[in-house]
Amino acid sequence: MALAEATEPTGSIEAVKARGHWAGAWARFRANRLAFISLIFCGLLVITAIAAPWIAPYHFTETDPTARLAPIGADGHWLGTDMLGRDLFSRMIYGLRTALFVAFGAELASLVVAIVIGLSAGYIGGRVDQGLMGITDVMYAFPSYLFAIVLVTVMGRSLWAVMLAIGISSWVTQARLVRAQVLSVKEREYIEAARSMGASGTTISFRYILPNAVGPLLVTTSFAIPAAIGAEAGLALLGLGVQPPTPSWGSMISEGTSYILAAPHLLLFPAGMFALTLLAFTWVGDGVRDAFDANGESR
Amino acid sequence: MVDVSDVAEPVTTERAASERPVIAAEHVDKVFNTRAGEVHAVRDVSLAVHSGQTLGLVGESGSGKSTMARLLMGLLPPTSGTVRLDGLDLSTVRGARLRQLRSQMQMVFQNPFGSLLPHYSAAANVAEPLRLHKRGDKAWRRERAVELLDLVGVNRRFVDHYPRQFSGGQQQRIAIARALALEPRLLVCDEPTSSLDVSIQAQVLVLLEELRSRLGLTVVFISHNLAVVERFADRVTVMCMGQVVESAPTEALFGAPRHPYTEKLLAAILPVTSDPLPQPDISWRSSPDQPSALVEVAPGHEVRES
Amino acid sequence: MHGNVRPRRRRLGTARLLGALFAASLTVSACGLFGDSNNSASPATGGDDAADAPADADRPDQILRLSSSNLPIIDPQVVTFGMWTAVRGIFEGLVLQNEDGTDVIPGVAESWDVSDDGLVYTFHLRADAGWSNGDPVTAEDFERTYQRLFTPETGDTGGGTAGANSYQAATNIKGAADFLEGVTEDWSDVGVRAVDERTLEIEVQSPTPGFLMSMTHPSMLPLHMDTVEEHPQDWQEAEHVVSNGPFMIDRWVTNSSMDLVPNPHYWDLDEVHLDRIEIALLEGGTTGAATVPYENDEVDIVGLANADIIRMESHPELVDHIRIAEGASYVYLATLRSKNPLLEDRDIRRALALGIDRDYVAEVTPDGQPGRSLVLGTVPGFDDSITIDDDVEEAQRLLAEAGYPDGEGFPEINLLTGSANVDVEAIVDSWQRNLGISAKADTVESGVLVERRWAVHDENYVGFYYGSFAGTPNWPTMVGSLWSPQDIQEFSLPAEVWEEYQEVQADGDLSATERNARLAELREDHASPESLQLAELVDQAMQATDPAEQEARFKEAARLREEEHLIIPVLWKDRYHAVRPTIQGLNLRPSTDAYYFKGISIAAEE
Amino acid sequence: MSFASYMAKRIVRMVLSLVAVSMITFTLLQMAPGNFADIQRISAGAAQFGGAGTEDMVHAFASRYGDDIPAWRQYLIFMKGAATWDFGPSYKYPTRDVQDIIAQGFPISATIALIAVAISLVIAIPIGMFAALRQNSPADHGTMFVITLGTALPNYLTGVILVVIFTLTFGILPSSGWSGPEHMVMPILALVLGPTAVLARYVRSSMLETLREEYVVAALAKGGRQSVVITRHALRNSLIPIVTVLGPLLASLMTGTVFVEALFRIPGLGLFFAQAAASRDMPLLMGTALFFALILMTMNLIVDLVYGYLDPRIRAAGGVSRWRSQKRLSRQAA
Amino acid sequence: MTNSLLEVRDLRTDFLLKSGRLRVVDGVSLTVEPGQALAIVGESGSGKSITMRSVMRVLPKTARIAGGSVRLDGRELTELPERQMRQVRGRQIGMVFQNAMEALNPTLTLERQLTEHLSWHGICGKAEARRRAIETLGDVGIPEPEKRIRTYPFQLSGGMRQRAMIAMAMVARPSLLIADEPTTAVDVTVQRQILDLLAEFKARGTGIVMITHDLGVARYFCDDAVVMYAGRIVERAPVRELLARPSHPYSTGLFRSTIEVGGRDRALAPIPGAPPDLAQRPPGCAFHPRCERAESVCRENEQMLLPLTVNGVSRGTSGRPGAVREAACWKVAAHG
Repeated sequence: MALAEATEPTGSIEAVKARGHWAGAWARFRANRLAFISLIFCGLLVITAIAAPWIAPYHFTETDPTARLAPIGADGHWLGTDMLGRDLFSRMIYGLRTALFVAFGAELASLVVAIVIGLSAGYIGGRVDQGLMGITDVMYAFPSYLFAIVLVTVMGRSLWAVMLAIGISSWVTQARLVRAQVLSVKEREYIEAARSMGASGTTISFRYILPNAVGPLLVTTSFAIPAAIGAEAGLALLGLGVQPPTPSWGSMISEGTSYILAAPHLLLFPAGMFALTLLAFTWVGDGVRDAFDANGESR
Repeated sequence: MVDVSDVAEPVTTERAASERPVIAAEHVDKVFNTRAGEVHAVRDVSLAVHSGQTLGLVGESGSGKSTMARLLMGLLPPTSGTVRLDGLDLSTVRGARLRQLRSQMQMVFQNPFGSLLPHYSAAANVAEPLRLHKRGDKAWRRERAVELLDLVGVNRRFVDHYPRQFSGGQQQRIAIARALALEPRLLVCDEPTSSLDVSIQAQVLVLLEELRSRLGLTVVFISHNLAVVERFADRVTVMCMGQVVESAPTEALFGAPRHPYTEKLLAAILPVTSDPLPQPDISWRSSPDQPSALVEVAPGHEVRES
Repeated sequence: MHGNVRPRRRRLGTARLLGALFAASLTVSACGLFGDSNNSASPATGGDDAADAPADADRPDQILRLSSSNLPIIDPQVVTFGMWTAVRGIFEGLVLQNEDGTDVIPGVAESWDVSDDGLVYTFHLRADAGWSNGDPVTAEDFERTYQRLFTPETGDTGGGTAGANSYQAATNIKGAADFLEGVTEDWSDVGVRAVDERTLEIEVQSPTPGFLMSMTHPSMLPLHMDTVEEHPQDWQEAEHVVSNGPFMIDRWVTNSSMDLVPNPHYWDLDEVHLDRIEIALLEGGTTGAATVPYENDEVDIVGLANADIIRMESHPELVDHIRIAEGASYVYLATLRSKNPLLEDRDIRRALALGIDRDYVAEVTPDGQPGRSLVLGTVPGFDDSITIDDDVEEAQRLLAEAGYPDGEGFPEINLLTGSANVDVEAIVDSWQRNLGISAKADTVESGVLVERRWAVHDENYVGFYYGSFAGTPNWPTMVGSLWSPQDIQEFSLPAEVWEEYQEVQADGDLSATERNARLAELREDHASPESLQLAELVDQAMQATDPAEQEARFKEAARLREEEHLIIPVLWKDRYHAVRPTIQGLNLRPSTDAYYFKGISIAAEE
Repeated sequence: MSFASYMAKRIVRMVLSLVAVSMITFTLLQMAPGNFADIQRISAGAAQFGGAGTEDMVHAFASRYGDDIPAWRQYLIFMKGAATWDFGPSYKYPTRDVQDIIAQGFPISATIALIAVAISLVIAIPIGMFAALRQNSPADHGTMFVITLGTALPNYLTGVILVVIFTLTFGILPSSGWSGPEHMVMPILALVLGPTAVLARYVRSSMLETLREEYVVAALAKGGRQSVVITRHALRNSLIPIVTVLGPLLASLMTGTVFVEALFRIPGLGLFFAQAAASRDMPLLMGTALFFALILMTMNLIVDLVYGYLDPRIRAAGGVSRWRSQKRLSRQAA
Repeated sequence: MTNSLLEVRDLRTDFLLKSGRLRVVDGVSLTVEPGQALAIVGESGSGKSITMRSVMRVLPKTARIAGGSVRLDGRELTELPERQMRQVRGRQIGMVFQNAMEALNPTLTLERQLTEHLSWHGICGKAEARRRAIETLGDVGIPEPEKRIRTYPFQLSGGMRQRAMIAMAMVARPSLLIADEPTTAVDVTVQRQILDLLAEFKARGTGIVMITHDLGVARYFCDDAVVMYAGRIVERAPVRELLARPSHPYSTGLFRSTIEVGGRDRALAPIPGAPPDLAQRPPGCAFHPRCERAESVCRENEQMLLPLTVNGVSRGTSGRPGAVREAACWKVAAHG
């Protein structure tokens, strides 16, 4: 009948495979060479961090009294050693492990909190919104590192405490973002359409709103990861990071800074690696943003 | 002149009157509280649509017609007055029961892309209401979705594509398929064609006409386009600034408009094959603050005094 | 919103907004951002001096640039870094240390007499000693100052005097402890008396060797009490402070800088060569290398830490700038109390003490030497008889005897510390290597450290806390005061008694006398016999009038204490400084970080 | 909603938030292990004294708050003073009142922050515009690549690099201290990079968004020179949302330069705050925390007002809707 | 022969995409005389707006004019240096956009927006510009123009905004006005007012190009029409003749898709399918996949725009001089 014939799709659709939101973003991301290379690099970092015990030639506390402050290229310590003769390369790898563990853990935690709070504030609205946003207002006005300091001191300088401390200082922004996203997605016609189909609030929140608010959230999260890596180092710099001798890039940089004239490689490598990691993650974040930006709103 | 030949189940006015309307609004008011103050979007609107009938709701932007659609769908609670679906006051039901009722009334929106879930494929979009109302299992729902898409003319090959990948007309077909998935009795179409290109607009209208007659749907059709409404509706209600100014069988309204605003609307039409009507020499301005009554000037033809 | 027409007005363009921001920031920076708004002699106006002394064309500017840890206050009676700056030359006590810090030389007191029984010291103050406001320095000034020192909770003085007045134990001044503890409130019970304007009499509890040396401690410096009483809050601020040292505060910007200029009323101006001392007050959040500002010619004297020492020692020229004050402090490990009685066993403690590879620890610590006793090697008369040597075999044997052969089954030993130090890591490392036990550094924030040092830890936490300690290198201080017999007794208490002990200490309902009695009783009943014996030995030493006998008694006590191994010595630390070669007349003394500003001059570069 | 009632509402909310901040800070401080006196002794090298005998010190420092009174009363005493801008003396700086310390430290932090942000703006706006106008060109990619270095490098690392360059290599700038304008150079430089990167990205994306607006095409269609259209129509409108980042940015720099202050040993307020937290200096910590919160909230208020002032739509609406800016902010994750 | 006001010949515009050049305007020729209105009719994506933006040379960054000629009063615009082209824009050609809310700068007052180009072009001083702006606002039917000139666009109602935008386009009294769907975004009752307003300018001799997809608007307002499909003109005719007897199948389809009051009896015969993606332009006649009458020749070869003839006699150019009827269709050319 006429109907069927009338509905032959346009040319473009035949050429393109069924491609959702995510596939499109992924394709755009992949087309971004810098971001893609960075992602591979970050992937390698993650693998290195996970496999640290197998990759690192020494344990991070293992000392070599015969090779203290060994320079670059020393026997068995190709990045040299520190004052105690601990292998710099191994410590950097374990430092990476600390940094990534803290950063991913913190962001995961803050994401969960942000989603719960932002979603309820945005979707339920009204008093719930006012209340929750009041809380985030206060948290926002709160110098976040006070929280970090106290958490770390109350809980001890464990990985978990540092993670929590960093997570707590970043959930507020995320929650506000989720809320803003929810508010904007909520106004979209498909949410009204969903209600008219008889969808419940939970279904709407989690099945319809959340997946569509996830793009920007992913973008901020991908920027929050390097920020968290930086924050971990920052806390360590203030002497509040992960407890030594567990290596942290922050404490290595801090220590390296004092050896800046005596043994520059102690600063050079951790700082260089740190910067490189931050850059790679930031570039990934950039790529993610561009990938979702192009998706953007359909105007 | 009602073209009854296409309609599967011809409905006469008398018969319709004797039945209980499928959807009825009684003295409905809607006030929004905004930053800028109260906005009285809908004022004392009453209307009823009987089974198999199509009501055209016409008005310019800000006339309250879209708000009315949402009131009828129970998406917004009225500030006062009642909306009844099959005689059941929608304001008395809430939660799961209300969601249940929704299966009987569905809506087609103006912006087809905006109304489809962007992260669901065409088939998933169509199957979603079935899933929500727990109809069948997953495989069955998909099969049904594909059938429905077939019905509205979306090729099976593309059921797994995402809304973004379809053209506007196709998207609107998907939206229609979704609205039909639950086999509703009432379909509320809010400007379903106004965002589409001319040729596509006609396609969608033809589709809607055909589906209406084939499925015996009761339809509330909202549009600012008088020509579309004339073609599609059995009865037309003209709204202006939240009020009904005239309500009449289509033929009567277009043949002998009684309200100056209706005249003004008709005069504004720029026809393709004839010259437009001369601008009526009236400067009627609505003044909703001075209440005036709707008067029945002919059987089924009501006009607000002005 | 139609018709909501506002009157047209000019709006700030973004550019103008920026301009405003800039202007604002410049205005702010112009008015005293660097704290020199009301000061006449900022570095830029150093020309004043040049104008005064045009003849000294060859003489380099006598401006000494220093950096210091931040000085919140300089009240010498409150334990802060400020007290050490005060003693360098802002205030001057009755006596000063001699060049190598082994004896005293006259300060405000030009001479002194000691009674035959060694109990009464009579100081004769010089007539020309003057406060910076022109007032003469009198014996009454000292008496009033010491009364403040020994008065508990002198809150108004800008902080309590606690901490510093703990030092009075070393001075052993009669009645001071009682007065401080509130046993007596009668000042006349305390052995400090201004006989006349220029004669001060101090009576000690018992013959006190090293009394004079202990009078060089900052807490014994005099204050201008009229000023202190007039400005209880602000007397230390630059505009109020009155001092009697060779230098006085000219300018003091909190957390930023302190400038000193000569005190025109100082009695020995001939020995005051510097025109100005500029101290940069640096609060370090991170450890910056001290050598950076030094090599960049920002400071003239700077203390050196590990990395800095390595840097300077490896530099062909800078190596000559290093000046070392030997044996300035020692690093120790103090036993933590734990529900786990492991460390209440002296043999275990001994094993751990002997198992430390002190040579290795010293090696990773450039300013450290192996520390084998709690008495510094710089103490006159020190000999090896009191040292505890590293002995890995003995340590292993002891461990095996205690049921932990090769360290098997030995609980993990924690080293509680407030900062990440290489020496801590090296100790951990040497234990692991020598004894096969597991150990770890527990680096905590200082707030946690202060709570956990004294706490009784649970079953699975045993170990030591890490500390370092500086004191006057003489026997009374090293044996009688720093890790006093009472301290050792307290450390030897079993964990549950220690808990009770702390409860008594914290019991606010008890009077001071009652509390002390209860505490003494607990010590008597529960402290180790050796520690009680130690108290007797120290008492005997203090009473001894013959110096040789006294030294012998102290040595005996020290050995007894060291063999308890409750406090384990690890390192003796020297204090390294980088000093510009042009600086003359600087004497680094081993104790109390002291060098005096007096006598320093700056020579022309060669 | 009238402006006056809007302001009144905002101020009430600010006060409530401040009270909440103070309560949380106080509670956290109560929970934190250690106390001022003990920590002070440790850091002053008086580690050997301790155990007993610390109470008198604590009591002395707490003289303002009285002995042995419950925490909530201490809080009330503090807040009573705080209400009249009198936080009392700091523990650590007993001769000085907290408000004086703030008055001394804040201008330093604020000056550095303001100058850094001003420089950032001066650099970022042309860069952002340049990149936006050459969107997707190598120049754009190159600029943004370099700019990313700025966002990625934390300012303390930048600071260290600056020390290596200016102090160690060229020896032209002092490495630390605070006694003259030469001490401001490196701290400011260290702080400039991050905000420049953030702002430049922001300007770029905002500019791109604005360039897509039809009124820009309309202005071109009126015969406007491209540069004129960009400066008069596009730049202005694309800079309006910049205000929304500028406020929090300034606030965070004014309060959060602690790393840079620590590295260069600048007596700014951030450093005081960090010290106060580390040493449990209750009045100083509470005072600075409240002050920071006040600064942040004031900045937000100013941003809202300036935003409304710059955008006539919002001005006319009477209230200030930040939703739009929020939305923009969320898209610009930086 | 005298010059037409606007004469576009064989205009071609490309988009430079990553995948290559994409021709979006392909050989468009059209002519506008003073006091005449030309309708460009077509669906979205047919290239109507890009055509006119090519004329103005205000194209998106990725678009380039690939060839052809645009003459305004005989002056070639495509080769004009940018400096001189700017003098043409706004001064000789005015432009009205679909949505005034977007085309007016929200943060500038009407005065700024109405007068700025007068000073850019050095037409007059500030005071004079203001006077003219007020006058033009009055011309377009905005009450109290002295007061309204100080307002911001968002403070006006939709209809008033549209008028203000027309005033902005007309304040420099250009001889050609390009109106890009000027009534699509306004209510029906306002539509006619706007058109009547534009008609006044037309009556004063302004040539108008009206881009629209609404045949009713074209019929009411315009004299001639061109129908565009996939970047090309498929039919050209005086509007009324086009609507009376559309000849290209696409034009016919558009006409049959148009629903009109009173046309309820007329069966709707929508064009099947959707306009093609230009990146995958069908070979031959771009319309052939949707054309009921398509034959093999249509699938393979493209027909050029040819005058419609009946037995060799030019058809349907009744009346006005210069009015032509052309269509680009094998079927039409072959069968007349």
